[in-house]
Amino acid sequence: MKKKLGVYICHCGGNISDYIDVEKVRAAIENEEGVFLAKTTMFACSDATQKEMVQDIETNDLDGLVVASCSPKLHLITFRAVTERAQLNKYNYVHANIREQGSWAHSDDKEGATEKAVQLVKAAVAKVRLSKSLEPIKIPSKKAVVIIGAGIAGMRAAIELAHMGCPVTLIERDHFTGGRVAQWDILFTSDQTGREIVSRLYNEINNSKNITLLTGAEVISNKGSIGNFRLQVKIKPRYIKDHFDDDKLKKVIAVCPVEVPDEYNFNVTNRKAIYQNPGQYPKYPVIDIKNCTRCGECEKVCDNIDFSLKEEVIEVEAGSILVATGFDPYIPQDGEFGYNEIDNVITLPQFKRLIDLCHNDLLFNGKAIKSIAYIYCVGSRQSEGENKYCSRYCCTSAIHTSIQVKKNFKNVKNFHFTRGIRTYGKQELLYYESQKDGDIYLQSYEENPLMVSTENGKICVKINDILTGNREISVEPDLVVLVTGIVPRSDTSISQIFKLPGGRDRFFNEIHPKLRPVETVIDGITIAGTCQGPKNVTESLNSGLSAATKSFSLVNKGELELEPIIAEIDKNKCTWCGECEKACPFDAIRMVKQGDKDVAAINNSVCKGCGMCLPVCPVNAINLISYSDKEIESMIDSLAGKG
Amino acid sequence: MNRRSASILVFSTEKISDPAIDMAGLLKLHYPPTVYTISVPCSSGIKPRWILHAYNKGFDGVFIAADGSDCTFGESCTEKTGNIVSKTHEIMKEKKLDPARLRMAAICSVCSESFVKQIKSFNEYLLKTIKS
Amino acid sequence: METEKGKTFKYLRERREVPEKAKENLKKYIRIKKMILDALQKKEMTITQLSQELGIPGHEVVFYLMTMLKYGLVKTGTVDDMDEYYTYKLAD
Amino acid sequence: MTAINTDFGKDLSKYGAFDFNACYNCGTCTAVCTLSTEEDSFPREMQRFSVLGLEDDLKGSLKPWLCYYCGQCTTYCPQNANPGELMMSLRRWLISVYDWTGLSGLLYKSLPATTAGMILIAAVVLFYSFSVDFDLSRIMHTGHTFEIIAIVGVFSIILLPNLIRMWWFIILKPRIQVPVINYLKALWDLIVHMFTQKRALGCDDNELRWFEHFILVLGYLGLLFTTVFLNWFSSDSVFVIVMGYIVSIIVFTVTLIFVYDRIRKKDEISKYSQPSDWLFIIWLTAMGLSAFIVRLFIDTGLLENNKWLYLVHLIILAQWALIIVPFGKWTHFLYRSFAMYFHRVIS
Amino acid sequence: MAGKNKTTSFDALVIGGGIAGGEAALNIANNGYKVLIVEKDLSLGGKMILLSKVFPTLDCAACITTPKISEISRHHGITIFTGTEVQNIVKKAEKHFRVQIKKKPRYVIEEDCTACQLCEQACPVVVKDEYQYNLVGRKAAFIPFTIASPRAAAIDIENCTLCGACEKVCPTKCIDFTQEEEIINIDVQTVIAATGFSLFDPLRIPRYGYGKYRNVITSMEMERQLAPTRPYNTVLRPGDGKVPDRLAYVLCTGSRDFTTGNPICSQICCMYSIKQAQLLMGALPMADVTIYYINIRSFGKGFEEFYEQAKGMGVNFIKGKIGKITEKDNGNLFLRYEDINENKLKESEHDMVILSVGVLSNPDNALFFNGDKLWLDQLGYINQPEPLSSPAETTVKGVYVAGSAAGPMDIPDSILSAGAASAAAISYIIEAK
Repeated sequence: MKKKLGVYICHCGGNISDYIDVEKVRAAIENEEGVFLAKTTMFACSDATQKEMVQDIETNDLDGLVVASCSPKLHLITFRAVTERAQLNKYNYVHANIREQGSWAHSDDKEGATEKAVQLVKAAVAKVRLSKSLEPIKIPSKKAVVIIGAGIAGMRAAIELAHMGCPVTLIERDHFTGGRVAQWDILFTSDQTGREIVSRLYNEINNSKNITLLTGAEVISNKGSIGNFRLQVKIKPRYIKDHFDDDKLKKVIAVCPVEVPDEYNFNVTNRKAIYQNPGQYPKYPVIDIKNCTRCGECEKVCDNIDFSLKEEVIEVEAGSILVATGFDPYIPQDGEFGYNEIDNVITLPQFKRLIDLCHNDLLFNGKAIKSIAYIYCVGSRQSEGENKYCSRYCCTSAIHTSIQVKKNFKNVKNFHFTRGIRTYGKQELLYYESQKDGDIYLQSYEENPLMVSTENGKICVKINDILTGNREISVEPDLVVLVTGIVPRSDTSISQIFKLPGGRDRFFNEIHPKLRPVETVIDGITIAGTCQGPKNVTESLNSGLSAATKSFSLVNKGELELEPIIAEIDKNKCTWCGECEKACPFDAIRMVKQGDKDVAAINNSVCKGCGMCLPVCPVNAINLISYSDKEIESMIDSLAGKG
Repeated sequence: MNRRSASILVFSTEKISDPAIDMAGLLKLHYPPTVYTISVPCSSGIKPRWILHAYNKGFDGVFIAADGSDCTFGESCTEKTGNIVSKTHEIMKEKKLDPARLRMAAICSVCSESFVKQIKSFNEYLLKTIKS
Repeated sequence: METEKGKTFKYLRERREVPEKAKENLKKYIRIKKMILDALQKKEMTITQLSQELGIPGHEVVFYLMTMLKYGLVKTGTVDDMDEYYTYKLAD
Repeated sequence: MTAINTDFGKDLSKYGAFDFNACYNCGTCTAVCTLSTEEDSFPREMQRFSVLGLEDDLKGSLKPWLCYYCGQCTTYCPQNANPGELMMSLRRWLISVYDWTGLSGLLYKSLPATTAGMILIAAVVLFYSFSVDFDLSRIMHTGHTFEIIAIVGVFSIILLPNLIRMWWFIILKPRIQVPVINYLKALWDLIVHMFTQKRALGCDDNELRWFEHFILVLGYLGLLFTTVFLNWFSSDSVFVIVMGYIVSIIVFTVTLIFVYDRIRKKDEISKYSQPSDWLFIIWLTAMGLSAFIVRLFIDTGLLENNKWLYLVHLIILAQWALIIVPFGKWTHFLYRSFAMYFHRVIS
Repeated sequence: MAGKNKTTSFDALVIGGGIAGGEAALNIANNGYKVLIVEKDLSLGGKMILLSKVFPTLDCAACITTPKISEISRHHGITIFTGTEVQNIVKKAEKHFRVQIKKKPRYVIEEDCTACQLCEQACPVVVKDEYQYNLVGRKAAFIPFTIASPRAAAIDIENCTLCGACEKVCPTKCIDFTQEEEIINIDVQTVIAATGFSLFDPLRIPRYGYGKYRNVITSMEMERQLAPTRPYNTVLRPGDGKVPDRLAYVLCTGSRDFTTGNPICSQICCMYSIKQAQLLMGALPMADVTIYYINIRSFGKGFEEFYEQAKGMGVNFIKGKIGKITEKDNGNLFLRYEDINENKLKESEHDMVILSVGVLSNPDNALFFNGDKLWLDQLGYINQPEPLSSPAETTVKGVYVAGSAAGPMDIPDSILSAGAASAAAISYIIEAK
């Protein structure tokens, strides 16, 4: 039992003290058992107050610290660090949340809030009285990072990690690298093409000793955790033995009788069952075994084909995992602005592929396209649907594309049906260029959506244009381009394997958008690129590189410190029934011999401290460190006002 | 006894439901100030004896803000938390305690509104039973 | 040569002219501070009332009064019925 | 339902408008315009109609005439979309719309056509003079008769029908119901605006411009009156002679100031000049100046030996009367006054 | 600190101690390198530390910034010079930059100061407090602001009358007028430019009346009025101390505007204005808040939802840019604009107007490399030659850009950009030649 406790109650510059009478709280707890000093402070987190705490602990030889302030999610680590600087073990610190669960939640009831704060602080004091000094569990961390997804963010992160001297395994589910960027032609802002960038990155990856690239590879399960992830990776064969040259490839493609929609071109063209697009890397064709009819024609003209190749599963180890799984383009529902119902209604990704494939004339279904209507915010900012968010990149992308169209093809007219253009930052200059060049912009609100219909065989787009006094304006374009947004990957296998939580928008959630934007609640896993939320290329790169730095610092030292909050077996009480072993999701409990008796034992580096084994023990022989019966029950006593 | 609100002990979880309760505060979604939270790593690690201890010490109700399917420790969490609740309900029946004084709901990390709704209805129920 | 601690301002005063601007600034503050304190001695007043009584533009009253509030010379009184203007009074 | 016509913008740019497509519809132009009101908000609406090519709406609109080109909109336009110049171009375009002959449009858009017309008129004058053996008194007599015929002819054949067309576009076609009495009530406004361009006073910092215009109109009408009705060149009345001198001096001095401004390009109004603008002010200057010198030569007895001087004057006069007055910038003066009149009639 | 000063070589130099510079420094130092942060101002934290709350989470900015700042200032691998400017950088060779910095005298011995504020109380001088954006006064002996780091006093020598009052009361005798400017030469392997941005000065748009009409303020001034350490303890009109009840936001003040020389969008104004509107609705429950906009740019994660939330709370959004502002006798303001939805010129009356001023590049960017190879773009931001593959790279190998020194950016983007810069810097140090 501790006797010299320090308690600090924070005003939070009014955030707390406007609703909670912090002086009253202080007065109420200063005579609690063990409380040596109790103070209020304007900002507990400020440097000066932290210094003061260190001094107080050192001069008074305090053995426990309580800070009542905001949520522990913000400052638990801050104040633990304070105790450490004062040579006090950090587990002798207990945090009381009197802002998020105090002043703010009860700003309608100042007295009640103050009363609650008193109880919360008393409970914290009760807990710290019983707290024990703990030392972190040190585990080795394998100096290797697995990156899932070889899109632009993943590839760039891999290269940076390799530069830092860290071995990387880059796992790509597709047979080719580059993700979405490999599909784009000229990009904003440097006017490089997506393929140029991807080929450059690919060559760097190929030449790097530190990077192992696995394509056609899928993570199917994970057996480890931070410092020592062990991933099972299934690698699908390409059914090709060796690389072969372009001439041979042409021949093989020519003889293949199968034609299926080409997803690289978002299905605006077809491809054969053996395929490799010019901009795709590795330059190594693949046989689409699902659609292959095994007719054997290809084998006749080429001896590099080998249908006997088998799927294999390998294990990859790493200290940290960087998830960069990218996005799916939104696919409009049938009939959404005429999609799939009216001819010549396509999505922006399809259109971008189309203009890349057209050379002298802009043709779609054999007809020349002279006027184009772009419909914005398709699948984003939905008032009815579930995608409430803005997809961020589409305004700029559509405008940039429309400028390219005008540059590449003569006499094309662009009509933009928008919900307010969002070319933020320097991208505004593109919007200016496009307008000055004569593109027409119209705008409507979500309450009054525009209509796409056909009249006498022509497409007609009607809008109540708020820029023209809400007048109904119509255009008869040759082609309608739906500017579709970004949606999270429909394949959720990665989030299931790693238990990565998503946000309201269903993208992966970071811990904190400002403090820790690439880290997740799962220790050791960072996220980068569009799997975290819509981003353009530069932004994806920034987040990929940020995630690379964070993952690097997790594995760089070869050792990690883990929280010592794990389960503890009272071996005297334990009678080994095996219930706890069954309950543990991490395989952390084994039976061991204790003298002549079988008892349970905890594997410290595997135990995550979830506590699932606690309630199943029939003899109550398990306690979670820091959440022992004594601690919890004394907190309940204090909260009930009967402490 | 004429009380404005019942005393409720909430078991929240550090990574999932506690952030939601924090966010309820952030959004100034009010609920009775006699609702106290103890946060634990995972809702499937709550011992029935803690719950019973709370009734002994005078709490009107206990609310488990469970991880639900979002649990970072595995899918079995929902089921295991459910088991704890049913086990406790049985003990409560034996001890002649109204089982409805223990409630559980899955509270996701952004389910602030649902948390407040749950708590308010629980509070109303408890007030009614206290008075009667 | 070591200058005596606690008197180093003299060292700099020998080397550096005090800018006229700084001197005038000080005088103005002292003058307005006195005016405001004298006025508030009589009764609690709003900024508009102070401005009218002292003939100082409203924004200057705001500036100096709020500075005095910051340094604890005055404190906020009550707000009027329309919730528009606070009165200010001398600190105890 | 309205269809977009993107070709309209290209056509309009031939009347001088440029970069108006850059507009992102923030409304700054309307908000800084001192003449814009809740009932008549411009220039953004005009800008928008022009971008979309809503010709019918533009044809029936008086808003281009409500603008006096102070240039604030252009100065403050965040996109450099030049609303002031667009309004000016719309006025030129509207003149071509009102003009049943179609010549206005041709002359505005094509400098070669204008030059050809000018040369043709000069040639006719010279040919006629040649045919009468350069007999000065006969030429002067014909010149005077021509003036009278030109005024009556241009007005009745071209300007009056055009005004009727303007009325049709603005009141009849959109089926605006107007009590007849309004036409009478508004007549005073017509006269006031014709002489004073009173509304320009609403433009910021523009009192001098209003005064210049007022003096110029007085001078111009005075010159017309003196030469045509008082037959200045043949008059012996000292009063008439002196008055002629005064009015012609007014005309060429004020217009010289205009020329100077256009060369200097300091104010928004004089920054961008179309050929039609140059023609108007140069010919007006030349007219005042040549009339002045002709009379001076008459009074000093030099004209007999300098017949070419009168020929130059006559050529300028004929070009003025047959091209600039019916089809050129002169008509702004007329249509603007009538625009104010119709505006009053409607409201 | 005195001990640290002797070190003349570091692995990395970070110019600018704002949130981006701080994040970059931490990332680098956490991997075992020695980092020097040079900050021009008297405190770390840049613009962020002065904000009220941050969008879209409404966390209080101080609560996010201060822990990060204390982590930085306590880090063993990080040395901090505040009140210091970089004067010149010369690249001698790969991984060798010679940097000349100028340390201005604080006239206070930083490590002896306990921030007791006795000197501040004793000082007779009152001048405008730049950290409160001139809304209130401060002394000539002052602590920059409550949560400043380092939390130590400084003497504003330009306004000091050298009366000596501060020295007399200082309990630790840490005031020292004999301090002089120091020029220090430092060798580093790599440089990160995190010089941040500057704010548009609305005096450049006279028709908005800023400076003339006292109740027209900038968004940063409102930010201070809403911050926990706010100068008035509530929101007041600076003209006459009235509690405002009809407030207007003028978006795109100095952004998307060729006439002010800044044609680009500042990226943050829409969101900070919406945030302030939400905070104002909380602080002044009876107040009407209207936001006049051209386009609302709520493009980031959670932004659109935040915008919808503001609409739900009753914030008025009117599409139309303010053309001009005129003042009534009672200090109220008339705003003239075209309501685009109704296609009509309108005038509205408000009792306080907040100009949502845009972001400009930091004019200091041009200075460091004295005509050397560090290119700036046309708007004065640090040029990124490889935005599509290595966004942190600049035209000088070994020099990386972090945060809004490269262009307008919100806080999350700045932090990500700082992450990218630190990654590039670390691999530059590690990589063999």
